[in-house]
Amino acid sequence: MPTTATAAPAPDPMGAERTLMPAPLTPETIAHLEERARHVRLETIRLIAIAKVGHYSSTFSCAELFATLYYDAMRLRHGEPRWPDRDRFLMGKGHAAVGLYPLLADWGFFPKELLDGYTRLGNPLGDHPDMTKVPGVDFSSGSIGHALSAGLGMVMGGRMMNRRFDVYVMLGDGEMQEGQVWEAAMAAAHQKAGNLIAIVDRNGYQLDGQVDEVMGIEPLAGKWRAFGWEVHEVDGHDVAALATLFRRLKQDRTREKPACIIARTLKGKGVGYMEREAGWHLGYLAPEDEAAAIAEIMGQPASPAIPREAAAQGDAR
Amino acid sequence: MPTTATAAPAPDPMGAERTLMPAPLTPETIAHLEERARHVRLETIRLIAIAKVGHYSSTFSCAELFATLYYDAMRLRHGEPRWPDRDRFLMGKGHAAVGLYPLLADWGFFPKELLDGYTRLGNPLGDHPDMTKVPGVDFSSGSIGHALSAGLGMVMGGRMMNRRFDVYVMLGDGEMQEGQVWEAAMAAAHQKAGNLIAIVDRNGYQLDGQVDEVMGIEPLAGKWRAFGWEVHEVDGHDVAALATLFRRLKQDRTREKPACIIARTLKGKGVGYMEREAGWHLGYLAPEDEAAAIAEIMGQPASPAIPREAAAQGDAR
Amino acid sequence: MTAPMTVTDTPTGPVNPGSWQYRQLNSRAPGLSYLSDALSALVADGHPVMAGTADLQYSNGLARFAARHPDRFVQFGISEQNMVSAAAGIATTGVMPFVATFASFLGLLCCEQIRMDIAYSALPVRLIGHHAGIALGFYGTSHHATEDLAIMRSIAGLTVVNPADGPQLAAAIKASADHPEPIYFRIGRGQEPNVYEDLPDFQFGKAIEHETGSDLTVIACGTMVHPCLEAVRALRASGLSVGLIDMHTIKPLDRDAVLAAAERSRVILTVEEHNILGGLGGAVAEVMAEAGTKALLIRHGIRDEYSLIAPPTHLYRHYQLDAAGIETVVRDILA
Amino acid sequence: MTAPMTVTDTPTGPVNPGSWQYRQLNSRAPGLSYLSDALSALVADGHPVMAGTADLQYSNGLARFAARHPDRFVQFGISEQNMVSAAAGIATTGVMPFVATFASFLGLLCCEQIRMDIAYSALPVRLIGHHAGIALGFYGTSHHATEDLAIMRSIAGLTVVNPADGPQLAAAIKASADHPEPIYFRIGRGQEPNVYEDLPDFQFGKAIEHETGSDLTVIACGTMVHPCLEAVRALRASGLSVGLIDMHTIKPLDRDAVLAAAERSRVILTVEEHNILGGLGGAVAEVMAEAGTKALLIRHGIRDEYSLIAPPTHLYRHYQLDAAGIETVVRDILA
Ligand SMILES: Cc1ncc(C[n+]2csc(CCOP(=O)(O)OP(=O)(O)O)c2C)c(N)n1
Ligand SMILES: Cc1ncc(C[n+]2csc(CCOP(=O)(O)OP(=O)(O)O)c2C)c(N)n1
Ligand SMILES: [Mg+2]
Ligand SMILES: [Mg+2]
Repeated sequence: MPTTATAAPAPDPMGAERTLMPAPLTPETIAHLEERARHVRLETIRLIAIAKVGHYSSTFSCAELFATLYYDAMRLRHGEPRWPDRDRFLMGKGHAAVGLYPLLADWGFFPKELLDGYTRLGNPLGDHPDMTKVPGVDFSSGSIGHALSAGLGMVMGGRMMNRRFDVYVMLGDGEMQEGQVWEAAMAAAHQKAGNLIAIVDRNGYQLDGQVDEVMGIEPLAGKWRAFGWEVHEVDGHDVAALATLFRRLKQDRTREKPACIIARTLKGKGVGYMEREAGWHLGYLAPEDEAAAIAEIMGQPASPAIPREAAAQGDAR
Repeated sequence: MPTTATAAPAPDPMGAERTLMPAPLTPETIAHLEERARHVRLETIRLIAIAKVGHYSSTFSCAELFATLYYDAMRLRHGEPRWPDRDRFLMGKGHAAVGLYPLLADWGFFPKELLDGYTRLGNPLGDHPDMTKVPGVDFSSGSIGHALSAGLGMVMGGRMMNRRFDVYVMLGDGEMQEGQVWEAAMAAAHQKAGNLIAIVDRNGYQLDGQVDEVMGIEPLAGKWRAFGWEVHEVDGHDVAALATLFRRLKQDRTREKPACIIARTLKGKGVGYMEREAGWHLGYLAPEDEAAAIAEIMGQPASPAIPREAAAQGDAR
Repeated sequence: MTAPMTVTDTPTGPVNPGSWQYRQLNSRAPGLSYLSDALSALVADGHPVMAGTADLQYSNGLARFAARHPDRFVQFGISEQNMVSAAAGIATTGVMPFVATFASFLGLLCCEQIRMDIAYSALPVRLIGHHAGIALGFYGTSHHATEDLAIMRSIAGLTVVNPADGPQLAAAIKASADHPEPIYFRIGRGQEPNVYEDLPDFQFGKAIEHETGSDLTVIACGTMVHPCLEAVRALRASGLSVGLIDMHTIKPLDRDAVLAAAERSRVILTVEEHNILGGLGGAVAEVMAEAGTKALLIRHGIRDEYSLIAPPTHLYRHYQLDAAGIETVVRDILA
Repeated sequence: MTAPMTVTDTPTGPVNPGSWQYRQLNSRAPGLSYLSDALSALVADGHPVMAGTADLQYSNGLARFAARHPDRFVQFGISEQNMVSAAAGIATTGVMPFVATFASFLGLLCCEQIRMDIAYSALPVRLIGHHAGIALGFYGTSHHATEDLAIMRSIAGLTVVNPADGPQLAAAIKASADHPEPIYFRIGRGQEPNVYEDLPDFQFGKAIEHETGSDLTVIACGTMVHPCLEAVRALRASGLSVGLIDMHTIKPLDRDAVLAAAERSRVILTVEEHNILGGLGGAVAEVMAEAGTKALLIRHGIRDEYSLIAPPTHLYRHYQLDAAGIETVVRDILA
């Protein structure tokens, strides 16, 4: 399995799963997680440049979540995407999968070269994650609202098979409008699915605009509590806070209630205008704008791009 | 339109709609509503005897709700089932329609003779209410979970047509498990559907047993509140309490929040063993047992029925 | 709070044997036992079976399985879509889930979850849509399913089976242990007379030929096989050369059986408790039109309309879906 | 709380004209305007129109209608089933609701609500399933709809229309003002080249014959009409006698058009951006098999499988659903 070099140290080189007794959260770990979140953003930009259209801002809002889950919280084995005792990860907001693929490649679940063919005919990596095509994807998505049910099913199946793993399900805040989410929430509490962890990427926006305007979902914590969940609210861009919370939840083996993490995030986090313009849910950056966005993510002062002729019409169609 | 005599005085003989300024809730009104609730139960028994199978207990739990809505709360016009400004009534728990039909007949929406052919080939009256077949049925149901959405749609359509009517939607407590109910609940609060009134028949049982065991729904009031509704809890068999609450809600024209009434009821109310046996969601009473049930509903001491040969096999198949 | 304090399962009320309540359904619909018993047999054979329903354990008889294997039974309450997606999640852990509810709610309400989470994801979930067709009589359209075959058939990667009776269902479930694809089983209400003896041969996609004939071949599925068998016997007794095929697997369809019958008979008559559009009749039409067979197709079933309500046997009579009706239909065709 | 304080619609970021974001979709997919403009025309004619969508107002272009008629527009958020049932409720008050979302979510996720609340209830709701077929390319199966025609066709009382382009959609919407039945409109992604000039004649259930031919007649619908037209022109130019029918109404199907074509041509080739099971091909098969036509049917489309992912034009090429591919398919048949 080719392992093209990346800036990040390869995870768990011995192929061992993560220990349940976490190491202290050192400044190095924090820096590493932050670097991995940047990696998610940069790869997102790189891959969308291939697709010529994509969900930058939805992925940017959960970059720290991806990083913390895949490089700190989850129990995984390098190169073993089907290890039966692995923790599971599902995405209700499957349209952010472009940020997940680089991490799965990093874990040795598939060759990194596949990333270069993102969305091209014959390549397994599409806008939404596909478990039948992509090793490491625990469940397919794209139709918003199914993931929490599927995650609950994994908990129940695991129970019958006498396996103990945690199931993380990342949901969009717009996704809270799908009724099936509440069916699953009710059922998970009823089933005492203590190892089910829902994470709501509370970035405030959905496709048509601000969530509160499109279809208000507040009080969100109140809803989850009324559906029998333990609720945690956290800054979704603070990797230290996230890692601490995930570690705490993982160590608590007595919990009977499923846990919901409401992660307050910025949609488009990292690229100023994406944070401020509602339309960036879907879009495309021509090369010059892409370069400026990369610079901004890398922490360089954003120099305004100079107007230029339109880039050649993309090949997204 | 034939108007066969019933024990009850015909509603609004002048054909006028109900006034918005309610008369005081007199002992006569209360007695009338109680009598109408008994009428619902007796007619339910009579009609199910024709069908040879039916939902006795689901109907008994909401007999007082039916009576109070149709003989006190709702603004209707005798003989005019399609009057555009009428209040609307929808049933998520459509399987209790057998108790509604006699009231619709009473309002002159269709000839009472139709009741005698309940569920027979060619007759419009089935186990679930059907708006395409039965005048006075405002919306068809049978698939649990749609009614609140449809009721919300009526509010929105009424708004566009500049009509002001109230929309009452009666839901089962098992129905709370359907996700679409929560989609509609969220949307109704978002749309400030103040003239939408949901009534949950909190009888504690669904098909497979106790709601709390099948799939717990508590804290129910907390859920509705977290979804942006005003919540009222009431004894669903106390017609005075019900009528007072409905009148109060109707007079409050400033309310922006939709209102949810959690009506605490007994499934099977009125027939002792139905109140105590979970299996009575669906069933059939042979004539002797039927007579005993009627006696019990009429307040006569329930004399234990004498074991007898099986009644002729019903014609429900 | 007026909620009852003690509620019992033991009948305390009616004593007249003509009276009954829901929990006694199993004894009133003997066909209901086959599902639970077939699943128990799989468990006995060491298969990682799990069963679930959405507040209908007495209607589908899974109460029987639940009583035997409480640890393998999941009650989902009235949330069918959650059940179907959760079944997919369950299947990813190596368990083989069987989930059952009324065909109208399974095949229609959960159509998208079935496509995405089960068929597309190629997970070995078994879906049991019971009381299909117009079996729920006066419960009305919400409880009828005369579209589910067409819908399930349009979904790639799904095997669609419509057993004729309990024994065939049991045989199909047994065979499903080695079947790699997800399966939609469409069954009746457990009151159908049996066509087969216990555990008949069953092969997915292989139709069963009961009779051959040159005038007309009936191709039937599910609950219609029994009345068709009766009708065909009567027709043959009166000298007509009428064949009968039990097309229990709607997808993949047994093309060879269709083509052989179309070679042999002047007329193919499909009979299904389903809309004549898109279901068995539609599937047979596709094979015949593409093969350019000489035989003529006639589709019998629900004629793209919503059924009246009435007790089911009355409806079968009304829609000529009982033995007498089917016999008349054939005689009219051959007249 | 890190939520942004001010968010704007006005682009402040990229200045390169090659960059774009979602709200600019309308200008990038000119076909998107037809829907909104046709609805506005109905409003102008005094019809009680209301439009709604489920968090996709830019994808279907209804943002344009919403801007013009904010009081007639409802945003349902991501709750498609609530939208469909609510549309039924809206229709009971005398309003004519048009609700739009991706065809995969409308035709599949809301299948049961459509049957019960709309088709069975016979309410004049208009359902707009957009980006049907494989038009959403690399968004994958969840966003593809290659089953919706089969599903909607199985539902009694529903008219199913698959316009070829924006002008025909507009004409169909105009005609729908007097159409008593609920309608499912299946449309593309707004980037299809136009087949028709503005507001062509439109009659529900009346196919449009573009060309007649004795060797083969193509019967196409929706997005496939344009590439079929190109292919047929090329085939005719090379001397083959090939006809073309735009079967815009899948239900009720224009039987006469099918039978006339089957009388005239040796082969009928159906072309659809849909599973070849149960959709246009299935509907045509039913007519041909029951009529016992001499012509042979061949169905072209998605062959009962899940599409690969790729940009849509790449997929059309791959599945021979572009003009060149269709031309090849016909030549291979006639070779
Ligand atoms: C069932 C369903 N309906 C509609 C869509 C189309 N869609 C894709 S992303 C999106 C908005 C999602 O918003 P949110 O859940 O807040 O996710 P975010 O991208 O903001 O994290 C919508 C409506 C879908 N994928 N699935
Ligand atoms: C969508 C759907 N699923 C299942 C059913 C079958 N069903 C009919 S009644 C019932 C139980 C209803 O319980 P509840 O809502 O508590 O109503 P109650 O009769 O107790 O008032 C069920 C599951 C249905 N009608 N609709
Ligand atoms: Mg969001
Ligand atoms: Mg109840």
